Amino acid sequence: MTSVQRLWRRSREYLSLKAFRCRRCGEVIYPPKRACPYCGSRDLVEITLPRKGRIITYTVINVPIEGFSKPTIIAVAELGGAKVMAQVVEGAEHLVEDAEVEVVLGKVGRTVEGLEYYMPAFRVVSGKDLKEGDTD
Amino acid sequence: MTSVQRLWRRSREYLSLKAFRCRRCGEVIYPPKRACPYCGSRDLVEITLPRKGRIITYTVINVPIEGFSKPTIIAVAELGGAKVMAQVVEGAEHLVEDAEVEVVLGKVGRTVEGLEYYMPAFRVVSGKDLKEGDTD
Amino acid sequence: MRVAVVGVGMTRVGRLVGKSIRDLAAEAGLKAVEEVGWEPPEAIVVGNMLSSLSEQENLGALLADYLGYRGVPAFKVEAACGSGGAAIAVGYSLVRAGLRRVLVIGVEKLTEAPTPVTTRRLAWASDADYELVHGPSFAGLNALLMRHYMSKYGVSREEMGSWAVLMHENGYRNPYAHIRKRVDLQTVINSPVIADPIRLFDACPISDGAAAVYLAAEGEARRLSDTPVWVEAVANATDAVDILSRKYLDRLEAAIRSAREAYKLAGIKPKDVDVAEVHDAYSITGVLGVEAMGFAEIGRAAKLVHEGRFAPGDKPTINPSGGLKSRGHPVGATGVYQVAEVVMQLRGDFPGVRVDAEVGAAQNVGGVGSNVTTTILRR
Amino acid sequence: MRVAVVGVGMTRVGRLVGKSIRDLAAEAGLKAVEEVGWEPPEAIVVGNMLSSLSEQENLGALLADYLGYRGVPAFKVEAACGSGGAAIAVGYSLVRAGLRRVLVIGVEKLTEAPTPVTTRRLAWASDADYELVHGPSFAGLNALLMRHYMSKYGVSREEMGSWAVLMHENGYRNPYAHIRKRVDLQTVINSPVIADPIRLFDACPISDGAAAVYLAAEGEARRLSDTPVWVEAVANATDAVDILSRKYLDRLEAAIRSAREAYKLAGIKPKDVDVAEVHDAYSITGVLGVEAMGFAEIGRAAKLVHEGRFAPGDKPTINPSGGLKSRGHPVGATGVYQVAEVVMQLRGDFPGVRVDAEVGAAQNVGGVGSNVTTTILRR
Ligand SMILES: [Zn+2]
Ligand SMILES: [Zn+2]
Repeated sequence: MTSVQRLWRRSREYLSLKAFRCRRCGEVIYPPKRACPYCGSRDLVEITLPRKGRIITYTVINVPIEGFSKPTIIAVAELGGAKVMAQVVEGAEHLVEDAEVEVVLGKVGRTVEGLEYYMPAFRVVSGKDLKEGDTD
Repeated sequence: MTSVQRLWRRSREYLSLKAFRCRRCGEVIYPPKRACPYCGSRDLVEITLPRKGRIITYTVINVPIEGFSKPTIIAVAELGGAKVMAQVVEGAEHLVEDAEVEVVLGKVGRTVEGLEYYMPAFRVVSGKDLKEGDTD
Repeated sequence: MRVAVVGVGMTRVGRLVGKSIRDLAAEAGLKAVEEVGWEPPEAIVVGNMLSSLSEQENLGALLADYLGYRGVPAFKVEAACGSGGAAIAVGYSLVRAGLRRVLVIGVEKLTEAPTPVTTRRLAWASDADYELVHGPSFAGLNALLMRHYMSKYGVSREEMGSWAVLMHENGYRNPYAHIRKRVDLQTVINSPVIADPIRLFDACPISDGAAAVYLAAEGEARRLSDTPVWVEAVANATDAVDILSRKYLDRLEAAIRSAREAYKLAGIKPKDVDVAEVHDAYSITGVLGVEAMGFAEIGRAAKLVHEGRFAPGDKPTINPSGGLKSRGHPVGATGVYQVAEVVMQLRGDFPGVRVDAEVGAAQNVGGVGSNVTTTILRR
Repeated sequence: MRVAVVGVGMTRVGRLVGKSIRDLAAEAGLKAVEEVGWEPPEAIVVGNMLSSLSEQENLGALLADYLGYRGVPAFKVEAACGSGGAAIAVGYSLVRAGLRRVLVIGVEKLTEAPTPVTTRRLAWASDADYELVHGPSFAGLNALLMRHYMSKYGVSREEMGSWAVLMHENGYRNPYAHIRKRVDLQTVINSPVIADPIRLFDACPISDGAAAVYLAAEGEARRLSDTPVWVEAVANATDAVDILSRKYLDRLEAAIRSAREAYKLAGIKPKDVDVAEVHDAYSITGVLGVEAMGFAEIGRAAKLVHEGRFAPGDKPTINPSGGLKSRGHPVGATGVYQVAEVVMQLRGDFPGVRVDAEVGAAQNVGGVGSNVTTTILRR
């Protein structure tokens, strides 16, 4: 199970959606790596991903793994050139490919110690039966 | 942690102290193997080890692993030509190399489900400050 | 230095409650050694991912001793669900480096723990820091690819469902298979949703099992066997463990790279393959696997299966074993099952659907396509 | 085909809370690649036992990609505490089988879980069905050997305690060491009892760390390095995982067998070794390790250490790194640390106690002597 230590270690980068940009080829690198997987350069600069983007793909998991509940809704969204995975914690009823999402903080699972923990998660703001601007 | 399934699977052989004897070289093979580690023969016959023997070596563990309590007293005893490992659950105050032991059933640890489980264990019947026949 | 497979062994795949990890490995391993007249191996390589479920690491030494080969070099190789293929790659290299006889055993005991524990551990094949922490099951990760693929290439539910129908049709005849029953398309596409769009019949079962292949250097191979099967190539390749940093979500780059390298080493083309075992942990994995092997263009494999391609009689025949879907998926053993099955096809003694084959291929995929080994075999 | 070490790297060993398993591996691995002018490896072999503590299997693909070598063949090799040595054995075979450049990374992150969890997992190196089920910690298993050895050979508490004193004297000067402090004999023999007769100072700490060695084929080695260190032999051997079915509890047969084979392959004798890193997970392991290497007769090693042998200036000098006792024991990384340390001794750039050496040896022990790799290196 996820340890508090693991969450703590990466908390800053999780919360700030840390990524890299390759200075040679310009690609966005997420999750962070020690070199650009696309051109091999080690000349990378840290960037912060935008908090809005669009769903590329998603799944509704009915057989959750230990530490998570049913259903676990997972999406991959494109945020400023990066593909980011997170749970969908709001607006799941509007979830569809290409839906617009924003990153919020969501209670996603439990640690090995049994504590609930928060992670960046998605809120669907424009999608199935929703026009942009419908919420808030 | 030890699963109930694992204990169940080997329960008969644990309880009966199952071992093998090599038909070619005569050695006792314990724990059971698919071939004789001493001469390579696969011609083995199942035997039951005697329930009395002598301590070869032992340890008193003050930093127990998950599922066990402090102290965990572990001994290796020679039983009919085999070296057998088990907890010392009675007479530990008389424990010494070459002490005589007999195999009893002892509550030794907890399974992954949190259940206490029983295993063959040692009772010291002759050892430090004990003459043979002192007990029972 | 040519290398051959001179012996194989396997257990039935299934929920084998009465058998421990060492029992399974011994049954498969000793069968392979028996096939070479009990000639002892010089080293043992064990493919395994989750012996942690049995609280047993150090499987190399454990099995060497348990099988009767105390002392020989032995260790475990792990590459998630691709552990078996990676173990074969290592065993093959040991022979190429000078050993004469190497036993490769793939073994997995998955049913030792409750399902949510096992499924979490299977997800250890994903990126713990950037994927697992959010909670996707391994099925969920593959579901992400499946939705994207179906949407991008306009593949229907029926087309994807045909994969399972073909697998069960083949696996029904395999005495080693985990799930030996035929299913029809309606059953597949109406089965319960595990991780949308993956349904129960899109997914392999959780299996126990072990398989073994005995590898030998050329001279030794001719001495030990009248029917050596030659290993023409073993090519391992990797990709990002996370699916996020990959350029494409509609293909498995490591599988493509591994297949290309294997074909190059073997000096053959996809059209030369008579029989192939591909890694269909899910329908989508099978489909992407077939495309990576060059048997179909990207976006076409499910449609071709739906049209009746790759069934017994076609070239290549794919997964006569029933694949992971029907034979089952004892994770670290699967790659070794596949090679053993192809070897039996080439020798002509596979006890299920039989393919008259000269050239065979096995593709073992770890993670969501992050560690792939392709093996080419020739009669 | 000669094989050389052309680059090494390592992290400080310790309780490295801020660093994940991939951070550690990258720090060590990239340092080794930097030493060869950033020439990319053709394959990556990872030695690791308990990445399960980080919920991360599939380390081969993960690290290949994370370090910047997406696509190259990569997998994990496991042999309990001997995983690092086994990984080197596999890497060496890959080069002997035809690859030109192979990066071997040993990595372990043990401090991710509470101590009773970690100690239980370390005991996965023992026999789960016939040992672990009764509850011995790994220290407890070694304590069984220690009591027997001391009793059989009349070795005193002071003699056994001298091991730790020597190790800390050496490790004190090693900037990579986990525990950099000198200790006196009284401190050792009065330290708290962990598993009688093993006391705190008889035992290695629970450590995180990573080390790497970059292996190259001969031609490549001369191109990539002005100071290649030649791998004269790598010999792996196994024993029963359980200590029960062994003939003797006063020696490590696999270590003896592995050392003999290594000496034979290298064409040398124990007396030719100038510097050795032996595997002292506990004082008793160190003592049995020294005897297995042929540096002392059985029953004599602790007495010799007590008399002042094996210290800097003696031949062989043993564990100038401080050994597992002081440098620390990041389990699956330890075998790679040892080889990297011996390489630095032979190159003359080890930053701690330095030995003027021509021939070096590294001995990595998995389990209670069940999986042992001995490596011989020459300047
Ligand atoms: Zn770039
Ligand atoms: Zn015998």
